[in-house]
Amino acid sequence: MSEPRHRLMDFVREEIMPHRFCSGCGCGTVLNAFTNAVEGIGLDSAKMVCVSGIGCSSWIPSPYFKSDTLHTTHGRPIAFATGVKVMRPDLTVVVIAGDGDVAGIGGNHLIHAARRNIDLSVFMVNNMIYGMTGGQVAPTTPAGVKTTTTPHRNVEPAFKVADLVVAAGASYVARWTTYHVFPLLESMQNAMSRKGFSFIEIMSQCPENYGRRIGLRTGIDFLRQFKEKAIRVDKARGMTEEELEDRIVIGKLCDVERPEYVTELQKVTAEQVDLLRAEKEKVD
Amino acid sequence: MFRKAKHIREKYLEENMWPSIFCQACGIGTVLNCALRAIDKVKLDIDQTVFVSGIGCSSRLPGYIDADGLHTTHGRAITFATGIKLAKPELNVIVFTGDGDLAGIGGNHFIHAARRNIDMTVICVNNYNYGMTGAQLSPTTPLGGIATTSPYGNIESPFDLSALAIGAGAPYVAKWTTIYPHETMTAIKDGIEKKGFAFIEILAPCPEGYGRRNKLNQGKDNLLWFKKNSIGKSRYEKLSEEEKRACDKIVIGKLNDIDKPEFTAEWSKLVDKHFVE
Amino acid sequence: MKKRDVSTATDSKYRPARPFNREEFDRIRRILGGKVLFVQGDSAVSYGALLAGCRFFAGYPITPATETGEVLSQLLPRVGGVCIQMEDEIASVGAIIGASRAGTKAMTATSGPGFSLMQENIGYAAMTETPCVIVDVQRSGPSTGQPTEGAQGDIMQAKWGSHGDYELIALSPSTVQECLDLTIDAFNLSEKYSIPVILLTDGIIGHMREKVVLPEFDDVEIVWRKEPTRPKDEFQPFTDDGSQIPEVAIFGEGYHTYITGLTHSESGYPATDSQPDHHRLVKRLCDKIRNNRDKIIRVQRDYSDGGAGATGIVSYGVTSRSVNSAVKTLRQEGLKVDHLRIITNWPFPEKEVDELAGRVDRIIVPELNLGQVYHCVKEAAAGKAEIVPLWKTGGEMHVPRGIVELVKGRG
Amino acid sequence: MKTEMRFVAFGGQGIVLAGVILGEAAIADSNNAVQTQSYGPESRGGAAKSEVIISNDDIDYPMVVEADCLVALSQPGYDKYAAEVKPGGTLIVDQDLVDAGTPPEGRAFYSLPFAKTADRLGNRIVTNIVVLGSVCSITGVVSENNLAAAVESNVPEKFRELNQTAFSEGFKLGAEAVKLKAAGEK
Amino acid sequence: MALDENKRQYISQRGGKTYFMLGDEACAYGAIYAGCDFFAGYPITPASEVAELIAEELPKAGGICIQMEDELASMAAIIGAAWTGARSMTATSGPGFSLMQENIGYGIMTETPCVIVNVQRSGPSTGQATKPAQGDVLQARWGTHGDHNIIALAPNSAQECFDLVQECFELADTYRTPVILLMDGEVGHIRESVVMPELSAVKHTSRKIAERTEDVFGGQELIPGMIHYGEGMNVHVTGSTHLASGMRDVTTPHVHDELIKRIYSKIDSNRENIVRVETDLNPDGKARVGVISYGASARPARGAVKLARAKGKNVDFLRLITIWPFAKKQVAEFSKELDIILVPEMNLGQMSREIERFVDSDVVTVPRIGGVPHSVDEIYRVIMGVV
Amino acid sequence: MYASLLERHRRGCKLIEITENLCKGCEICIEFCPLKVFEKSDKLNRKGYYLPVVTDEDQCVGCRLCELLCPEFAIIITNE
Amino acid sequence: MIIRFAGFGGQGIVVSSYIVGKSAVLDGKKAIQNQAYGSESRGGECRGDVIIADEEIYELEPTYYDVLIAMTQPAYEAFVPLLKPGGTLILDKDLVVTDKKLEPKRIKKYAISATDIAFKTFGRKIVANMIILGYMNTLLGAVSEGALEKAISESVPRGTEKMNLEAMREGIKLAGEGVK
Repeated sequence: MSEPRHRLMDFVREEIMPHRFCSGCGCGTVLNAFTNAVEGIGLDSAKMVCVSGIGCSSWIPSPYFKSDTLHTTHGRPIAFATGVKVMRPDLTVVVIAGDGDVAGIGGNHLIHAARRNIDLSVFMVNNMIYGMTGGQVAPTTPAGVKTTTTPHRNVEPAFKVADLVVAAGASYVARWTTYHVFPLLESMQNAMSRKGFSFIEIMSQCPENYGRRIGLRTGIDFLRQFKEKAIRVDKARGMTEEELEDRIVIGKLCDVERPEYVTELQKVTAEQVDLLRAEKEKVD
Repeated sequence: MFRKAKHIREKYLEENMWPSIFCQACGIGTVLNCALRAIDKVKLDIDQTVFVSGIGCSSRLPGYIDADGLHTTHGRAITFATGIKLAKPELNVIVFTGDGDLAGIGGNHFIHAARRNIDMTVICVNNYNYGMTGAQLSPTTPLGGIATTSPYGNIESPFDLSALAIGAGAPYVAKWTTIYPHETMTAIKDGIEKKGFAFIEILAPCPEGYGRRNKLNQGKDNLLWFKKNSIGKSRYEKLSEEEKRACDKIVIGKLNDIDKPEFTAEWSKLVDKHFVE
Repeated sequence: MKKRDVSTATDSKYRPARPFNREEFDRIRRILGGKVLFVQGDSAVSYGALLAGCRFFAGYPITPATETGEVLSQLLPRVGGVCIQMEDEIASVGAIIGASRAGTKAMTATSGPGFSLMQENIGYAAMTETPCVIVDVQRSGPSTGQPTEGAQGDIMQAKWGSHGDYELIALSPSTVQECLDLTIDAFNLSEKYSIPVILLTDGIIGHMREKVVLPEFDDVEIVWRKEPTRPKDEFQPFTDDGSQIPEVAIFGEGYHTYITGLTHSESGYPATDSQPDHHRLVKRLCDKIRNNRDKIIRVQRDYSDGGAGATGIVSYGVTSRSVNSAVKTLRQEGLKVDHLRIITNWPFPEKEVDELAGRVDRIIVPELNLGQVYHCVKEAAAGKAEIVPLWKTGGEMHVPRGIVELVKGRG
Repeated sequence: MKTEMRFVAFGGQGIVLAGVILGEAAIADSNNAVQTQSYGPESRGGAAKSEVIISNDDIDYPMVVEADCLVALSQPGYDKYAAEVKPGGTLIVDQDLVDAGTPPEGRAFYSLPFAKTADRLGNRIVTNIVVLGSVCSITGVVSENNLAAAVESNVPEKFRELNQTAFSEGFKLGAEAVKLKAAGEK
Repeated sequence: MALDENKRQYISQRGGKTYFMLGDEACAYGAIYAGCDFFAGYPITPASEVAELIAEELPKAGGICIQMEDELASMAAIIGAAWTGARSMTATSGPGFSLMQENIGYGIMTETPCVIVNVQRSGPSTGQATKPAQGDVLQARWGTHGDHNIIALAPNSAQECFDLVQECFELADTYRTPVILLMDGEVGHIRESVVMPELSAVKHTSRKIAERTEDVFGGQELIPGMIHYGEGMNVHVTGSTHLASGMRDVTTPHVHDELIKRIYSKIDSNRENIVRVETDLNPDGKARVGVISYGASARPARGAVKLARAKGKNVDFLRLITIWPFAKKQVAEFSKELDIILVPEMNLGQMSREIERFVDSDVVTVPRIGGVPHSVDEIYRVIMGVV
Repeated sequence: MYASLLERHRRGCKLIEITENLCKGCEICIEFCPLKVFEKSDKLNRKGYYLPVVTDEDQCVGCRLCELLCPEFAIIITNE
Repeated sequence: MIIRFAGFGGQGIVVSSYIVGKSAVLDGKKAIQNQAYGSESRGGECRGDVIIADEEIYELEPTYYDVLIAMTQPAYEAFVPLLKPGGTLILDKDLVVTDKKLEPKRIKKYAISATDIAFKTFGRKIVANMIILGYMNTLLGAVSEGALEKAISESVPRGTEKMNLEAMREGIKLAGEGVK
């Protein structure tokens, strides 16, 4: 008997499944939600470019998602994606990478892309750790946690990356968890359909290299915690800093319309080409 | 006792280096002036103070001060400063930087140091462009601003550096312009006294670079522009929601001042706990 | 608002700066536990650093160098030092330079991609003559390549990776014991010559576990930088006292030194328009190493009694192990083989290679790359012997049999 | 006298630690030892290999050329390396995780329930210690005492007892298999 | 790659005239002539003028110029753009070049055609920002980690900045690799006359396109064709070790071995097609002394050779236009009859080391650092000292 | 959206299939199925993971939460 | 012919040398123009060199000059010793005090009040360089007048062509008077 075929296998490089994520890892769920989102809004994956950096979640598009893929150096996917988007504005360019990649080594590209409002969708899988290299402290690791490079305890506070991106000037920012898959999926669809820089921070689990250090040994433990700790952004607005400590604020954090970078860039070019043509006609 | 009687210039400046390379009416000198007076006011031990900078006009400042100075690579001043502070926590570390150095090439170090909350004072002279290399577009150039690499007007939204610092977690953030030197000085003083990462953004004129290309030719035009286009935080907060939305002025003042655990202090605790005799 | 109170830090046991003595050394040995250990190369590097007096580490995770940072993050707080994970490798080198200038022996560890990122600030360390140690645990490149596989592909980069003319020192260990010993050497050389020193290990040694014997205090030399001898107001940070190596003043001790990566005069202040100042500075940066090459360079000679028909082999790092094994086999079969093992990769032991070239007909240079040291051997041998490269990439070591076959002319 | 040991498994099965413990025991036996490993980028489920060379002489080349003993806890690992075992050498596999087909001739072959034994003891994580116990009793490459001591010093305090049990269970498992084999050969 | 309508319009309006311009500017115009669609850069002396002129002119030719947040990002962006089919370029100087090293390695590993202009200045570190040097010659070859090969050209006049940048684009597309234009602050910052030809004189070759995604990174070809993004071919590009299909395989030794050796040899085995030198041999062939130089140093060197010949001395002269791959055959040939080779260069003897490997003659560096190029007289005196 | 999906699937009939060689035994489906349709089996797959098994398919309303939560694409829900 | 313009940033030094170079190219000659300035944008030391020749130019940064135009005291002091014997020195006499000891032998010296005239006649100090250009070219005939006019009108900011050309002609006039 041949094995049943998943309807979304059309969107993944089926020949290399099963994927190599650890058991219970959130990256698989994100890949699942992402393919659902692409299918849901009827995006042609032939007109997509997925860009990623180095790290476990960078494997979601590279190699698993089946589209043109650019698997880049550590921390630089947004910079590479900028080159792609600027030259091919007709393609949907999606960056999927981890917290260490996007907000650690690549933090500068993140805030600058947000400021420019370039039409990229950045989905940051935040598992609060450097998973691929074996569990080092990440800029998103909460204070007090023991990791391989903070064996005694982490003395640095964690980045609230989505909030930082709001401060940097992004036009669409949301935060979800791998438990909230339906709204996550919807949010991804929004992000990919709109113009401008959109950023979704996806709180995700790494049972292997993070969970076992904080007593959450399985994916299930994490999902339970996400369910408990999550609080909708509208509710959170009325709460104090202390009350929000240790909670995960989920939902859409910002959604504003601003001129999009590539569109503006092309306007400049079109104007200058026309001016030059006019100059020639004048001479003629 | 004798030193006290001296003019601020004789007291702190490296006499062989002054006068500076700064152009006429450049705001960087004013910032240095304010900073030195703030240092004098808090009676900072200059022997126990290191000035760190990156590359750019404002990064030349440590060279003019008669104290330990580290003039580093472009955008990386904060990382060198981090090393100094952690290796010798009793030192006062003051970073002079510009908008391009701090938030352009060095943006990542900036947000991470703010997050980490390492005890240092970062004084950023924001002059809206890369002055030293010849007035290129910077991440703070206003929309429509002309720079040599945006000859047709800037189309990128600029950073609000102070907002970014707050967003990244900096406990002390203030923004002023050189037209308000007393407030600038006070802000720097507060920043030095703050235990933690203190960020002071100072909008300053660059008449030769940005000014010349944007009809703010003279330093004073630039200063007046800052005066006209800024609004104090307390006044801003009194505006109604609607007025706030309509207000396109730059909000200046002390923008953030909270207390949170500081890195070297936390590390000190950690060492005390795990130290092996 | 909470005001600053620096006393908390000074009251603490958190005190990363110098000095260093027998008690401190013995305390480290005690913390490391036991005299004979079975550890990875990466760990041995960390142990060596602690014994050498390193009290500051800044790094960023990267396979296969991560373990060094992990081990030091465990141990540094126990000895009152600091370990910080920075936001990237550029920041890591920045931080260790800052720490070194503040009077602490400092180190970072990385692998190829991170090493590429560090190049700008390595140039800064060379230009400002700041002592520091950079460990490059080489892996297969270019680019991300094979993260978990060892290689020797960054040898030339170690010397030529940053722009402009400069010299630095690079050492290649070939056993886990040497990872420890050469790390101590690296710190010593770095302090002695005020220069960044690169320890070029690789993914194979870095991840390999072997027996390590911790040295006694009397067995090792621990060097500290040359401190100012002149009064504070006369002190200039880049004065050449004839040794070409400047005295290093530490921040916060009242010397008011100004350090810049721009071309500077002896006072440390920029002299970017002066051709003579630039020439004098850069020439001295290079000469302080070139003129001391005999004190810096270390090789290991395993020579036959010479004569016609001998084959020479030049090797370094992990590859030397394959060669050692092959040499034993070849000698058992009655062949004459001279093995020169390079420990100091930079400055390159040209004289020693030249001497070998005079003894043999041809020199085989096995490396885990596409012929990098081969170039240097060829240059140094100046046509005296035929130079045969033996390439290998892909993450596996040279198999001794391959070398044996090549020497016997069947490879 | 030089013995080359190779362990193959999926990442997460603890064979790297097994190699380390074996090497430490060898050092305690006053031999030299080198341990190396290779694994893919994933933390779990990728191919993993751990090699130990034990010798009373200097060890120059640190890689296994021809294994004296292969321990396989995964099918791909077994398929790849089974043929590379020296004639007269030993193959040890997990009976649930590896389908050995026809094992190569001229080598001693053992198929034992390591994972199931660990599950029975209450934690899959001790599979590697069960394996070590069996390896010790089957090959005798290191002394039982030193190996047991090395196990003890490499596991967390609170799991010490569990690991000791796992080691002795493994040792027994191996010893019985050797006895059985000897009986069968007779 | 055929020029698009906008660029044709631009060239037809600007071409066919002689201009007086900076080497940096000539380089920027040359890029437009080469059909550069995309430029990403970051301000740095003495390369800023390239970016500034491109920002001004490239939009008029329908191209796009952006200033990124740093040099790492600039290098990344041009690689991204190249995979959409664009001809792309960045320009920098020493410190920025050091920062780009990691992503240059990425460009080599992924075989991405693009052009990097390095207007060399006095280093190491920040050094003398406004002063010229040739100190990055070996860095260009060895700056990124791992085994690789590189193509680099060195112009010696503003005109050559214009010409060679076009050649760089051609080489990049032909060999599918990043190509470096190693200018120096001297040629970058001198103004000279530059002839910009008519549109009809501009020739471009097209980038090779593969038929199957499986062959984009190898297959049977030494230099495989590309497939651009947006064609529905699901191209997978990674800097990790990969199969011909682009799929990552980071553990199989022979996969890495074959990939790296192919990438290495596509330049190595085409050395003779790539390398260009210019020789000026002593008219009666009696020279025992030769001078080898490149870039700005080659100008005073050539002047000195002429001066020496005018005094009746026999001297041969060779100028390296291609710096990497090294012109080993040409240099070996050139050196045959020579006892001594002088190498004037604006560093402490980087190219001399390379030359030494391939010749039996004595190689003597004539170094010059500190931001002022050799004078004709200085080299002339060295020549007279050895003839 | 969540509600509409639920509604849409509630109407059709469904079939739950588990792809054995993809499953890594994380048990998320077992834990988070609102109607507890799955249970852990004692069957090891070749990678050594215990597979989930459907105990009561009639309970399933086809909300597809398990399908979406599954990190492995190992669960397929068919609606006809 | 090797000409050095030297002064402070903001005096139009670099653009003057550019214009001379460009004129030479318009005349069909070979020309190289080169500049050096400090880190500051305005007020720092600054110089612009032009080499004009009929043949290929090998010397990129010559040590000695045929002509020096000195617009400030430091520029005069630094560069006048580098004039070739018999060379030409042109200076702004209100800004430079000469010192015989520094000067090489047999040089031809010309001093005019370019900045002063520029301000008084045109209301803009900045056109002093154009006066100097006209003056210098009349003395030396370095480039053709037509080429110089063309180069000036193509090199100055739009809308200021007329004023700059007039200033240049003022320089020619001055030279005419001086030579007479």
